[in-house]
Amino acid sequence: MDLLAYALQVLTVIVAPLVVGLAMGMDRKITARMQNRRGPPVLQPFYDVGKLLSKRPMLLSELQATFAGAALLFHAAALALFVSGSDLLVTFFVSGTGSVCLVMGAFSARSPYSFIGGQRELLAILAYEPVLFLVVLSIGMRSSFLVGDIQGGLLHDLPLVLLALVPVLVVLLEKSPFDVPTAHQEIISGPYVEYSGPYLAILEVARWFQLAFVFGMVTLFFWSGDAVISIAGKLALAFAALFATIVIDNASARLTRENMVSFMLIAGIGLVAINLLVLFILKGSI
Amino acid sequence: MMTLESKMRIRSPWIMHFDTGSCNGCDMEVWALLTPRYDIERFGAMNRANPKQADILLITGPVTKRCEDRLRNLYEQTPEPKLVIACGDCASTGAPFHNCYNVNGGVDKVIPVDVYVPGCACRPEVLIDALVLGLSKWREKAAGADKEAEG
Amino acid sequence: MSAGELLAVLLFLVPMIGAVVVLVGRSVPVIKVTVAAVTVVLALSSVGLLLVLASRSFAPLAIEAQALYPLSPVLIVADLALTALFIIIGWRLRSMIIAAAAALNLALTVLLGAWTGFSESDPAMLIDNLALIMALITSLVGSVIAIYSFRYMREDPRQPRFFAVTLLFLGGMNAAVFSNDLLWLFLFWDVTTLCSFLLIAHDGTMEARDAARRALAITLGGATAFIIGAVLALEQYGTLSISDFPVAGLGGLALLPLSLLAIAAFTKSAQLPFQSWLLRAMVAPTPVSALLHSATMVNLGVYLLLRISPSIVNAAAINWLVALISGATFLASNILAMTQRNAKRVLAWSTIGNLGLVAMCVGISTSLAIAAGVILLLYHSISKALLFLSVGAAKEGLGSEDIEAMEGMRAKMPFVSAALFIGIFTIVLPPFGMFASKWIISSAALTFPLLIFLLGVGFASTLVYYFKWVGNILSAAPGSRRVTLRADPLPANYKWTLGSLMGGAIVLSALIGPVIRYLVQPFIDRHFILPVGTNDLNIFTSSGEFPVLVLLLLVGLIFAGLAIIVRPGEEEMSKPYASGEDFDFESRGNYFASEAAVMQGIKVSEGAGVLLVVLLIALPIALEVM
Amino acid sequence: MSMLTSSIKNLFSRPFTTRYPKVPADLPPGNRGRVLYDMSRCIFCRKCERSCPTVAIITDRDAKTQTVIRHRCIGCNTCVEVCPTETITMVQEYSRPDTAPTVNVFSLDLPRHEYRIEHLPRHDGRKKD
Amino acid sequence: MGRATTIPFGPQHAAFLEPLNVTLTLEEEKVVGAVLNQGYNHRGMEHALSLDYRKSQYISERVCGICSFHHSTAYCQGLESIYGIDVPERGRLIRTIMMECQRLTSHLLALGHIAESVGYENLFMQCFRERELVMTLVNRISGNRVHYSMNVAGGVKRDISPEGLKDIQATMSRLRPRLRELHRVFSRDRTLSKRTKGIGVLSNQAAREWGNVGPVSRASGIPRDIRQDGFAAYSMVKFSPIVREEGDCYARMMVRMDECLQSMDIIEQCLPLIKDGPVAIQMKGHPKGEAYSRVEAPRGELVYFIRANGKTALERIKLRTPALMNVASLLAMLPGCQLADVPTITVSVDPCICCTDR
Ligand code: SF4
Ligand code: SF4
Ligand code: SF4
Ligand code: SF4
Ligand code: SF4
Ligand code: SF4
Ligand code: SF4
Repeated sequence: MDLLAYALQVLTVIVAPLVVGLAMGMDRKITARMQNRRGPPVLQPFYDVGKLLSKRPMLLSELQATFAGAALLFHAAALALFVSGSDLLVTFFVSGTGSVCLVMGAFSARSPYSFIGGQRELLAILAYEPVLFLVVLSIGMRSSFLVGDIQGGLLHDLPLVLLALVPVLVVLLEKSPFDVPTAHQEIISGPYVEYSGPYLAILEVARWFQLAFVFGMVTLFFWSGDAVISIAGKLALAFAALFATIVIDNASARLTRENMVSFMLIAGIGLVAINLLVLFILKGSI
Repeated sequence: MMTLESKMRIRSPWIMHFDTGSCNGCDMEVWALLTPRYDIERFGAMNRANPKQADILLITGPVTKRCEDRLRNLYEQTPEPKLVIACGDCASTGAPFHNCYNVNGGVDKVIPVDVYVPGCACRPEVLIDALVLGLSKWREKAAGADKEAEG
Repeated sequence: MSAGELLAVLLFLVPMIGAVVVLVGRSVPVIKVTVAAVTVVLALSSVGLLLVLASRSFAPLAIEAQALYPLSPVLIVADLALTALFIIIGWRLRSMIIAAAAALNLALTVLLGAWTGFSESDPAMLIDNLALIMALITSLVGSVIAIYSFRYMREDPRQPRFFAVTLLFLGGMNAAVFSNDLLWLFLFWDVTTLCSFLLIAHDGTMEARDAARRALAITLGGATAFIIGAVLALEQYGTLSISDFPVAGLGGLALLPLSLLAIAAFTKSAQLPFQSWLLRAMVAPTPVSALLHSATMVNLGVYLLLRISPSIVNAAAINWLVALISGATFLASNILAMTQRNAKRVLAWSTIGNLGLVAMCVGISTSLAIAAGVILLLYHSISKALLFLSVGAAKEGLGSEDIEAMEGMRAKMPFVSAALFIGIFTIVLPPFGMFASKWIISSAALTFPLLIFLLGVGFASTLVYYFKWVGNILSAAPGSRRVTLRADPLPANYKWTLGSLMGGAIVLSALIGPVIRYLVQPFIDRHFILPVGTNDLNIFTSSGEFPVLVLLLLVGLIFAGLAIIVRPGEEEMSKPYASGEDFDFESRGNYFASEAAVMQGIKVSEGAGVLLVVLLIALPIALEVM
Repeated sequence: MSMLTSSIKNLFSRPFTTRYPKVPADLPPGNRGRVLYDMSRCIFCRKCERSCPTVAIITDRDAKTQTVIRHRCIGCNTCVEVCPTETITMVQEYSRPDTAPTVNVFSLDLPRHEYRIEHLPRHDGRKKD
Repeated sequence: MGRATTIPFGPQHAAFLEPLNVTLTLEEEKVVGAVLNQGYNHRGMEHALSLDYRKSQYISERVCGICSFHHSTAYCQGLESIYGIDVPERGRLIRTIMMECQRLTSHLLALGHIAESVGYENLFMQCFRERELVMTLVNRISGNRVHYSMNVAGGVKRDISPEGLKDIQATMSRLRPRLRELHRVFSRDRTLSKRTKGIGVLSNQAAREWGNVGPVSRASGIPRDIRQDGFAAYSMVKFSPIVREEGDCYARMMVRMDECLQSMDIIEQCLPLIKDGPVAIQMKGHPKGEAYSRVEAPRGELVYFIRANGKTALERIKLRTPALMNVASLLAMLPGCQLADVPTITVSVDPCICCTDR
């Protein structure tokens, strides 16, 4: 492989989660401003992670730590696969494995809120994985599963599919109305309850990797021959998606787990189905 | 020169609030801290409501006999390094409830306290002062540790 | 007789002979020796067969009826005798349906015999790669289950009966997959039906007998569809030899034999609306469940579908119905599996779902899909056997098969827990074999967009029901440290059987490249062009690529590495957070639906199944009429 | 939906948040912050000590000091009201947090309105009168 | 092996401001049983209150910081009726204004808390932003944000200056459009309605049986508001109790929201009525006799019973606080709901543990 391209890929895998961390900081800042407060510095997520890393570890069970690490590594592997242009479907499944590791970590600590959080996280997976799966398959259908081969036309052909990603992002970003698994006022922070210090930091970074992958999927929808336009467009698209979730977060209460699953499945599947149907009618083939 | 670690720590104090039998006055002021007017998220603070993820315990109330064990539990579940801030007169000395038979009279009767906040109720501004004081205590500690490490 | 032919005959004859020996010998040592000997023969012969086929670069091995001379005259007699036996059983069970179906079968068999002049079509047996894969599954997985049963059934007073039937089952299964002639196939099809009936009824309780009766009624009904299909096939295609079925230009009534054979397959594989027997069969001892779900019985149904897939694939009028029935089965069973609290029932629904996936592959009708189906079938058998046997071992330790009873099992029975983990991991998570086939199916389903919606929800539900189970196992008391596998007081028998299946599942996953290239590809290539490529490291399709080994290494490294690195000190352990209280929490599963809602769900999906099955029969007739 | 518009409106308007501690707290006149003694006026009649509902005042006639335990004073203003010589005033500025409970010791030796801050022994024994 | 599992909810919990423990028995996430554990906040206030009647108005405020003024009013009214005197009109009007201000802060807190309990962070923030306006107002008037220390037996000890009255008027005018906006959100927001409508229904019958008081009872269709009895200056203003029939969380929320607007009305009615004059009269001698005093605190009827025997120490003082009545009725509302609704339902009765446990 071209050494430069390789180096670039490695760099992307390292930088992408950092960008997501920054986006999380912006998210908190924008959220605060929408609530008419000042909000934290934009670099806050990094301070948080740094702080957590410096705390004394505390655990209920060894497996918690193992699964936290596994979640991080799987999400990182997913991102690496994504960046290296390999199969999107495989990437998606690897990333899903990372999510499952979080669930197992939550279960391996026998503690009431952690356990309920694990159950709810599973339901969240039930809610968003099918939608993500459909998005991936739609992309594969229109273009290719190989990330490296995906080119333009997606935004034009699959606008509703892109829209279906927004509720998925709402779940992944733990925002209302679908922050059911981590519901602060109900189960404190769900699967994360028993995580503290460095292990929580690991999970947080894992989440950045996961989000980097999902936002990466959002960016796939924009493509242009010109590298500069392409990158600018991709970033704009990702930011637009983030902004949409923030607005939704600030204008809604948390719904229940039943609401979450049914809404996600009906809306997500519906959007993808309508999109494919229209495409089929317009183009005669999918 | 402070280590990066302690810098981060000062910028990200996550709090947990526990009411050990207060009159609610100070609790409301703790909540006021989180809301637009005082917004301690400015300082990177976040209400985690979970001892395992907290750095700073904001304790209100004179610690009733029944809350004693719970307070101790929560304290033990908070990983080091941690700060305990006794919010309000009753958490500091139990004063308003000094005639009550069922109180311990202050958080420091049960767990070590780092910062005592006067006031009944303690105004949000005072709580912010307390936070700053607590963090500077951390900073000093960190600086001391650095010096030791150098020396 | 060539070596290949000999091995093939050994594969089905030796178990049958073993069965007789067991019945005659009756004492436990005799049983053990016999069964052990048979399993050794099975294992050696199946591997031998693999080598023989490999040496002829996987050209199918045809066995003429002549070569089976002493056997073939017995064929019709045995066929008739067996159906007659079913009539008697039906009579004694006071089940008119069974008796009537058996009687119909008898009549039709006689008719068929008369029609062909009691002579078989050639080749009577055809051993291609599909049959080879099935024989490998039956012989190897079946052997492990039989050995496992030594211990599991040790206190059972009816061991001779159990082991005899088990051996007969294995033999019948092997013979069935080798059969090319529909009459041969019908005989062994009925043998498996009989064996499953006997095994399900093994405990002799009312419940067991009810379940056995239900199983018999449904599978015999399926056999009726089978034999009618055979009659029609002879009428339409002029042959009873599956390998001679036309693969193109089918339409109208010519589709009916395929429809009927597909329905027969659905009954065997417990697809909607015929799934009820398999769930009730859970009353049987665990090895029986394992046998039914992984090594024998249900595999036979989808095997038949795969076998006739070259014809179905080109029968555009019905293949989408097959896809829909099995797709609906896949979705419904995975959703229903989420509502189950009994581990075996969860596994049963999961089996139904996975077989649905295999059948769906036939329905999707691309070579890619069919390849995926074969791979799925192979890997599913191993993982499912592992899971069932683990549940059995867990039951011995815990006294219950409920998921809830397994709370915190990782601290009490680490070995079994590990076996369950690996079983579940290999079923749902990348990069194990089942997963690889799911990956191929996802790509394949692109040609049938309706299915991707079913797949998406189905896959996610799979995660939910398996991992909430895993969750219960993991939820061990706070502060519990990692326990070594050796600490498990599990009997050696279980350790070995479970261990070999675990090893098999992982090693075969790593070898998926060669498995596809040498085992699956030759079968597909005979009928289709396979667009799956492998280069040992990766498998790839026209639109994607799956780096198997890289991922496998990754997963291995992640878990092994973390297991070694993560060694938190004693001082890091703390109490669980319970709002400040000291609280002893017991975890309970989530089942999302009340019993009534589950019943409702089953009814609805069965209704849909009936509708689709009726359509499957009606469509060819309608096409003919129009 | 109105939350949506108000969110967007808030996003582009000035935050409501104070700048405290960068800018001083906005304390209204008449805020009951803490008590201050003008010891030149005190006649040590001990009315203040007796009327304090939380026993925050210790009057020492011999040493001619008034000690106010800051972390006990609830700012009820009673002492101000009962003092016959207007020795005590309530100031706007509140007392600050400290790392230990502290007392303000007012004494005749100190200039007007000045006080010493001393640490209260931990676990101050004054639980019941 | 049963299907149900038990989890603790509180005493330290994100949804609760105060230590309350509800031990929930869950079937999956459905609550099938709830046990209330109280007493975390029991300090022994009734004992403390009875030690010196002259100091007790300050202690009574500390029974609770949210409706501190109502507590001291109830206490002072009790003493006043033992002495048999009438508070001057200006004093009564000031008490009324302060009580209504406190009702505003309390209800805005409760509303924000409900919003928070359903994870509607932004709405929570907005409630507290508007609440800060009232908090700073009462700080300007009384000198403290929480404990006003204005009440004494016989009236109030701190007068409101003419500028103060203008300040109140100005704040009310500023607050009114904002609260109308909040009212719109609370009544119309779809996700919020989804989480509150039909949740935690307390029928009229049940509300009577459990003896609910205040907004909780009014949300279940019981038109009872102690303010109509006309203590303080309530006989001088016009208002009628706000009653809803649904009895669910939504109704309880909306009753509070409407009462916020009503409180502003009452305050604005009071302002022009204030005439120059004394704000208190002096009491002579130690109290002797017994009295029963009621006020309508933000959470409902608050009752003080005082028996004095002519000494500094009261013979007996007994509180019957509103939250005590309302918290108990949780036992009627929680079983059958979802775990997700537990915080909402609990918060919707506005549990105040400090006075429940005293
Ligand atoms: S210090 Fe005062 S306001 Fe604060 S909780 Fe104690 S009594 Fe209430
Ligand atoms: S009441 Fe006034 S004069 Fe008397 S002791 Fe106190 S400060 Fe001095
Ligand atoms: S203001 Fe009240 S509490 Fe403070 S010292 Fe004076 S009397 Fe005591
Ligand atoms: S009635 Fe309540 S507050 Fe009074 S003494 Fe008894 S327990 Fe304490
Ligand atoms: S109900 Fe009780 S605790 Fe609640 S605000 Fe009123 S007095 Fe305070
Ligand atoms: S007299 Fe009343 S307050 Fe005292 S102990 Fe008995 S019940 Fe409790
Ligand atoms: S607790 Fe109070 S309100 Fe309830 S019955 Fe007893 S006296 Fe009556």
